[in-house]
Amino acid sequence: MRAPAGSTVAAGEVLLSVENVSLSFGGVKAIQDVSFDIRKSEVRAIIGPNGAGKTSMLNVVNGFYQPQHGRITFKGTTRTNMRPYDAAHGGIARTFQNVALFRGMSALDNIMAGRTLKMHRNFFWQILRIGPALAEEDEHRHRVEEIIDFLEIQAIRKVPVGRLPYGLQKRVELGRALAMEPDLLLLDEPMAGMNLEEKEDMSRFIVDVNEQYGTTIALIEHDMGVVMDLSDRVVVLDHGAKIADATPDDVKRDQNVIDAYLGVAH
Amino acid sequence: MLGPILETLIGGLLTGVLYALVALGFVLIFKASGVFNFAQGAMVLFAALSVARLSEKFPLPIAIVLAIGVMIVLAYAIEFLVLRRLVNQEGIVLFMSTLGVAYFLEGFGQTLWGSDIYKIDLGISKNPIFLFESVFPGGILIDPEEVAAAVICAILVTVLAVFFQVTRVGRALRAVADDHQAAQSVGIPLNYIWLVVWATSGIVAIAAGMIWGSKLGVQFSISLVALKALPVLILGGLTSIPGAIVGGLIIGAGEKLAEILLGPLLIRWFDLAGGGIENWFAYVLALLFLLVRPQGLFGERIIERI
Amino acid sequence: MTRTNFGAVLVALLGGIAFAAPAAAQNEQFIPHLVYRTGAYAPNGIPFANGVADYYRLVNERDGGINGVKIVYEECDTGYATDRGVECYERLKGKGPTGAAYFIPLSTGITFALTEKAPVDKIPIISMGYGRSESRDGSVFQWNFPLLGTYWTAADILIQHIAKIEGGMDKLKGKKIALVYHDSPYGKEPIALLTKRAQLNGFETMFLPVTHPGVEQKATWLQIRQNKPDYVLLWGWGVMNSTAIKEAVAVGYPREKMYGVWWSGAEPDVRPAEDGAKGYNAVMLQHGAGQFKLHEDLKKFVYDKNNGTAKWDETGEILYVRGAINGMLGIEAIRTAQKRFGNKPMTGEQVRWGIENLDLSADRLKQLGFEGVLKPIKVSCADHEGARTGRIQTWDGKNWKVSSDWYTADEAVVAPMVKETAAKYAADKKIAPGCLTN
Amino acid sequence: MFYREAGQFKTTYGSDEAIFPIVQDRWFVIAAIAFAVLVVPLFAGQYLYTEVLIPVLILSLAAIGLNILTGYCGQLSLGTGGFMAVGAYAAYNLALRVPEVNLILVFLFGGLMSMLVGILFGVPSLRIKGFYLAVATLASQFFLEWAFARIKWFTNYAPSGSVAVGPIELFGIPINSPERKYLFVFILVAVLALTAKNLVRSRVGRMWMAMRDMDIAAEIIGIRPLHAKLSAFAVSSFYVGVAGALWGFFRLGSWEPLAFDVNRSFQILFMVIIGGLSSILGSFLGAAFIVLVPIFLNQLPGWLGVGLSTATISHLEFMIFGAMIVFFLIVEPRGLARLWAIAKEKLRLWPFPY
Amino acid sequence: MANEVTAPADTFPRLLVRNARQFADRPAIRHKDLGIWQTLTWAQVFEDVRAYAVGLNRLGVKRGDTIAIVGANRPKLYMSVMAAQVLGAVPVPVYADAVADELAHVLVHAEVRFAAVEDQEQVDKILSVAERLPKLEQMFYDEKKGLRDYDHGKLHPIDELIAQGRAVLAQDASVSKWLDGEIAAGKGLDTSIILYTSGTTGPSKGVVLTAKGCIDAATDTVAFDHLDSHDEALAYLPLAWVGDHYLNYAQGLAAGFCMACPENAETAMQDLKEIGPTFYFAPPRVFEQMLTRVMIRMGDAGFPKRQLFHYFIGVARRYGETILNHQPTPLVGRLLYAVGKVLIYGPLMNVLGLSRVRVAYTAGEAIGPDLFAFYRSLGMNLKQLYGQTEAFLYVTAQPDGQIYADTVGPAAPNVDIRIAESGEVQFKSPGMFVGYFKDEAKTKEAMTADGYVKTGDAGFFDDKTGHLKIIDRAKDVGRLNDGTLFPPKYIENKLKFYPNIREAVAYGDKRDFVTVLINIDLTAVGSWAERKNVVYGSYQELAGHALVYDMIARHVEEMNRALSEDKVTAGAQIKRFLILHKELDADDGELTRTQKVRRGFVAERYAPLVKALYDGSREADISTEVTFEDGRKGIMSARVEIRDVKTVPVATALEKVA
Repeated sequence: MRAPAGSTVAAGEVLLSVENVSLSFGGVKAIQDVSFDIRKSEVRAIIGPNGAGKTSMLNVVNGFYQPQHGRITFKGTTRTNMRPYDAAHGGIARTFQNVALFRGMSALDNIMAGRTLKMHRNFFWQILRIGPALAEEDEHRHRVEEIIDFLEIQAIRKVPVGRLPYGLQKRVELGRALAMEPDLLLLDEPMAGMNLEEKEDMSRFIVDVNEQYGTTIALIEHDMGVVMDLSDRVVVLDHGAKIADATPDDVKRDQNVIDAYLGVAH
Repeated sequence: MLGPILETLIGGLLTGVLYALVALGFVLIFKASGVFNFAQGAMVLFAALSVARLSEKFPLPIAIVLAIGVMIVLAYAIEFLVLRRLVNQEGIVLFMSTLGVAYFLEGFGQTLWGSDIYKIDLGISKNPIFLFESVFPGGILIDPEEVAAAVICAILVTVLAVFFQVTRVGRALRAVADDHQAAQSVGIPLNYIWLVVWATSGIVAIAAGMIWGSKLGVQFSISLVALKALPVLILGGLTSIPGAIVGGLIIGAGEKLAEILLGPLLIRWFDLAGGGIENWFAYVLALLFLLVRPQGLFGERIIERI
Repeated sequence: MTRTNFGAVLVALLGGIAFAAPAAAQNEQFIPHLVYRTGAYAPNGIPFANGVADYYRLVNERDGGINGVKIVYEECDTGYATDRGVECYERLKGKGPTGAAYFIPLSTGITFALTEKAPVDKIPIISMGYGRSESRDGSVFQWNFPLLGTYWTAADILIQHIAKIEGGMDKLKGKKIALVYHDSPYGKEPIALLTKRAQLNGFETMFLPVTHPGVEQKATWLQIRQNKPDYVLLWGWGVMNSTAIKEAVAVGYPREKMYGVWWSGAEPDVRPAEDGAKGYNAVMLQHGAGQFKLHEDLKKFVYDKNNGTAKWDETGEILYVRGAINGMLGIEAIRTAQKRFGNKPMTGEQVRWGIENLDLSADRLKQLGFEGVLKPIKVSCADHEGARTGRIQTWDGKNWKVSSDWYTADEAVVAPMVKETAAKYAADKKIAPGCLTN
Repeated sequence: MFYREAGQFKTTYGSDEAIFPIVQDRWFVIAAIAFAVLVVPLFAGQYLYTEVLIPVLILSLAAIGLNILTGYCGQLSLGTGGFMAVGAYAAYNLALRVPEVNLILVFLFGGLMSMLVGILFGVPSLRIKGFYLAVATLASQFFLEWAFARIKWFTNYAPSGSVAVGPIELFGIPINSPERKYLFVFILVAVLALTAKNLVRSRVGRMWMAMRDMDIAAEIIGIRPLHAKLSAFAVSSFYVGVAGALWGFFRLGSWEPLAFDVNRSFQILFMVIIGGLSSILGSFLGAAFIVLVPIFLNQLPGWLGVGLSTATISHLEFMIFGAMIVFFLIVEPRGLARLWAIAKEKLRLWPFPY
Repeated sequence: MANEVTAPADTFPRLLVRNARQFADRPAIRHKDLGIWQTLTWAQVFEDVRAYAVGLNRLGVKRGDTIAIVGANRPKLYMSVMAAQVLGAVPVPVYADAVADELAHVLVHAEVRFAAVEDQEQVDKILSVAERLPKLEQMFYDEKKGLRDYDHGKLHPIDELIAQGRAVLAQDASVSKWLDGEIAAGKGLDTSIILYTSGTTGPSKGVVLTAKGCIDAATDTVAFDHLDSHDEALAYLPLAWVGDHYLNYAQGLAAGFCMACPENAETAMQDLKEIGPTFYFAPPRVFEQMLTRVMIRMGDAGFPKRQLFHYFIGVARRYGETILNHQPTPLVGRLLYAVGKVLIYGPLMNVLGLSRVRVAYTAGEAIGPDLFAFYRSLGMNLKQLYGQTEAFLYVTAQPDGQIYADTVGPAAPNVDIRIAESGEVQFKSPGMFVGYFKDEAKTKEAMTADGYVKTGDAGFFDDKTGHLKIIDRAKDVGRLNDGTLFPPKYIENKLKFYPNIREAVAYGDKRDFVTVLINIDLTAVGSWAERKNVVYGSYQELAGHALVYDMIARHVEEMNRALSEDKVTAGAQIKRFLILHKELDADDGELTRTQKVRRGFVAERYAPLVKALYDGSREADISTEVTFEDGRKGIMSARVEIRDVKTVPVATALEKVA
């Protein structure tokens, strides 16, 4: 696995900026006028009580939802109407709150699928499966094996993911996202439903990804301990609106945040 | 030209009611058990054969009652032998199993009841009625048989609607349709509900079978009318009873009008060997419609969540 | 990727079993019997199949076979589907000591398919009253025998009859004749002749296909109602026929103006429509309905011994009789062949010679019990049809009644068409036309 | 039981991802091919060729085609018969109008035409899903059936609407005997099956399966639904088209649109499901099953010496066939290929049960 | 094995030189990595080792330095050993699962200046005791993950060292020459390696071995078992154990065969199946677990298959060994055996990954005769050896054709054995150690004046076969108060032959009668419980279950009958036993790292229980401190039942025998 190439943004500069984004479904306002940015190589957490619009925010960032208002600029390009695969092409990968793996495929194939965008041999080479197509397949298998090694899932590489326990499924999903060599990795509650040990493992992987490959990470997580440990900066959403944006320590002391978590009426 | 068009429209709408009747059986089962029941056509054949052969021995009303009994036994057999053993399988597997059931029923029905042509006599005049002869030359033709079918269909739909809305079983049924697991967790016996819908759908099949049987004679080809109900289904939405009715009307009218109006044009333009476009036209109509509304006319909106 | 071949191995094993059928006794004539007792066309297929089978049984019971050669027949259900028909053909063609004597497909589709295979396997195809119309040219279609009439013959007779009603061929000018046909090679056969006739006689045609199986004809008949053709010809089969008559009733088209081909003129076609069918006509393949001389023997040797395949009451039905005629023609062909090749089981090739030299005089027909049912037939290489005459019958609500004199197809119209089409076929298939001598 | 896998370790990715990574399997396959090519011709009779082997092989190819679409890409289709018809008529017309074209090109042309039509009819899959799509694909089935019955050019203005192919030859060798037809079909099907296997285990295959398993997640890793679904429709239709052309040329000889009616579509679908979704092997097993069972059932009473009437046999055949389908679905909804895999797994683990 | 003409291959570097030349393209080391078996040939290994040695040298490694090797079986760690030996430095392998404290002890004692370690985990462990290791200068690691942000002043990736070395070698021809000189400079009598014993008694000692000794011993056994460069072994034993160093490393270099390193501990079983080694070593415990699993899995098989299995296992028991030993066998037996081989034995061995095994050894403790016979009867050439770290493993080994379950074979080639007055086995062997590192006193203690090594085991030569029989640790063999001989290990081992019994600790020395603490085998008993519908929530609950007690009691009674049949042991029948509420665990110090019971420690730790065994109580309370997997400690309390068992009166028993 290599550090993502082709990115023109230097570490510490703004990689993605969200400006005045609003999103509503029918009459329900999921996100109201939220702005924040994500800097290159940081771990950015998005937190908030249930229904705060965190997942919607990720969905907007990777093109699953189209915001009614606002601008999103990624790697210096402001995009208008975008589909998830455009986001993927741009270098955004993500994982889901409820594991969204390809259940009919093995862990290995799932992660290989993550490399779809990096593979370029055309149809006919693949039909013949000789020469360049084979070389390409080998090359990417090698990359994928490095990820498997990294995530310590060697023992399950050929197991259909449907049969894996939840914690391992989450790991495979992370592997699939890593296989894309993204500039920005969106993690939607990567530790939901895990036990302590699994959480520790996952935290370690997240830190390692960030440190080893310099991947920028945006993270939604409920476990405050994890958030405070991992993240460089935290955005706090409540009822679709941003109520704080600061370092973990500052956020912890922010009265608005405390109120939101304690459920003080608005 | 208006006269013929109007006449075609009316004829089409009335035929559409018949399609709707078959589609209704599909919808009932799909709604309650998620099974795309391809055996509906075979059930119609089986029902029609039962009524026809029983009516040779008994008066028609008794034959119908007996046939209802037969269909309930059949529903029980299907539920017990097939569906119960395929719980929690994917939709496509259930769909295939109903294809198997269809094969079985076609063979079984003909073994049990014979494979000749049999009659069902509903005592409705077959001679056409001509309306508005003064307005349009030749009048507007109405087939009394089809009118009768429409009436029966209307009654059946009303009864079903009442059944669904008012009775306890109906409510349970709707609950199951909404969410299997939830319904089960509040103690609704799933197997029983399935039995009820399959039996209901069997009774609908009797109605459809009798009307088609009286029109065509009861024989094997009746099972093929199921194919005519498919575009109706997707047009109306797989889960919607009103959808089946409205879809049936649209398809019935649409295909007949297309055959009469578009057919000759196509023949002229492309030098075709005859028209006969109504077979695919219904599907293409449904397809075009789906492109606009992928879940059908009254189908539940598919909301993608992640 | 040929793990696949496990499949092939399995197949081979099963195939091996299939061939392990016990060897037949030597002095038996094997006749395959393609039937359809199931499916959409079963109501029409059953009486025909019964007629053929009963005739074979009769010959075995009454005469002890054909000159001492016992008939062994085996049914194979095609369901009127071409591929299953071909499967039956392949399965049965090699059975018996001399192989299959001939095939009676009772399906134009199957006949088309077998036409390609018969010359290779050297087995004649008897398609009495169906099949390719041009196949009466025995120099090209050496193995096809559309005995007693092709669809062109039928169509020509119908046009002649209509002309007669109208008062002469010249009266056809400006008339509109619609053809409601089964959308298959069968239904399409008469189109060529009608088109030619329309040119010659100046009438208008209207072709209305009905998709298999023909339960959906509402739009077709609404079109007829709106276009008001003077006559409607019906080229249907199975449920399509009765549906057509019912729809005609429903749109109020006069049944008297409807003429069916001989496959649209049997009891199962009109009975479901009940009174509605009254006045409906159909061309006869010579014979009509009702029991006749043959039935005495049938009763004595077959039905009284409880050996009949049908119910006795049904043996007078048109399709049953047609089946019996088919059986008789086949047996007589074998008998003819035996005259030349000796009284033993005949090979397909020998039977072919027998059919091509079949000559049933009025006396012979009387002997066989078919007096008044059939007219004399003489087949030759040039003419595999053997006879092309027919009458019209009309349904009176209870029975079919003959309602016209004999007509004969106009060779001036039909013969050139046969010649041209057969020549084209020969060219396509790279066949050198010519008569076989043995 | 026959496996001795210890020591069969993989030192390259190529060998790790081989179609048959186990030595014993490779030998088995080689033996099977040798048997099919060398031994079968020694004993097979015409019936075995024309009614069993050739149909099974050709329909396997069609089943592979449908399996690519339904099994691998998750798009249920009932239009297979129609696409087969496109292949058959396209091949017929090319052979008719440009007689000098090589036979293989004729079949490829049939496949390509079918592919184009398939892409066209695949477009709705971008909007429509599941059973809605399945029924929508019937539109293509009925439309195509109709088009070939009506548009006279396709049938070369044959008055009967039935077309017949002339003598067939490849590189000057006439393919006239059942044996030659079988070998030709066998080789063509084997090659195409291999390419299909290659496709489904490569990027394209993973793309399809991703789309099948979870389309949202597939999009998020950069797969375009348009690309994935239409390519599946294209490849699938290509295979189906070639199968259709083979069916017309080698099985039927002369045909009418009815040969490719909706029952054909269902038949192929049966093969795919009974054989096993997303399995190339399953396509073969399914085809063999669906072709052989009726033949077997039909002849069974004869072998057993039970005197049943033809009608009863036919009805029983329907009933048993239907019951077998239900039975198989209950026993193993993932098809014969799954049973095969289980059996193989059992053999690999023998004598252990798991 | 022809020696090099120029220089005798009496050091491992020179053996490597020889192999790189002789077996250049044959595989030397495989490693399942990144999904496939990455294979290095002897030439490649040599090339890498040279480069590595140069890299090490640049960091200051020089002749005589000690280098700790910490980690699992990985090619880079084996190469570290080689590279160190090339430079004349002394590798000191340490158990990878040693806790930081144990690790520190060895590193301090061996005065290591360098450490080649596997990964972040080991680095962290060493860093956690860094203040106790002032002499440690540099660490080299194999697995980069997680180490990116560590201070790299004292930390180097092995890959980098190799790359540097390679670059230097490429640039500077003199370095290459110097390196050849270093290899040539090594002497056979130089210290080749220091292996620390696992320390059954007291802290571990460093056993110093010479290159020549190692190689001579290895060469002898390679010839003894006809191993050559086409053989393949799975390197899965702990790197620091003499077994791994001898069987894989020394024999591998001597024979030129290939050793395969598993991907990781989780996949070891799978990797074994894939590689299918031809030479295999496992302690009896592993064979026993394997057999238990076989029986449990077969227990779940369908009835016909189970019958088939048992029938053919019966056939194998009757004829298998005679066929393996090339003894006359009835034709019908041969035929049945051939069928069984196709149906059962072949597939079974295949599934276990053992179908290619030509030679297999077991050692470390006594192996049950049934167990031993089982594998042999299936056609696996399983043999026993008796050895010690001090001997560089082999003291005795069973030659092909002379295999007896209850002996450990005659002296290995060139080994001289004698039985001391006290019954202790003493030997002299080519590979024997030169002494304990920095421990003259202990060395003296271990050797006799005439240069024989004291094994500490009691044994005798069997009259019939002339093979050595080991009874027990010499110091452990005790006497009951009535003077009857009490061999605890013998009793324990016999008990452990029951699949349901995982561990047994016998007491009786200087007591009135024999008692045992028993550990049930969770897998076997758990499976039994499932079949019997015995419900349990934990190991403790299962262990205390009355039905389980009944079952174990039956085993013990049976065992008593067996003991009663032998004059020597008839008096040592078991009177009382209990089932321990927890599994004995190395983390709690109850077992050694090689999974041997530390009987004395157990007696102390469970003193209340032992007391209760002799005071006639029906039950006893116990609470012990336990270490959980994550290293936390806790207290575990339980009330343990004690059972009496029937014994066979000695007189009757002997009558019966007579």
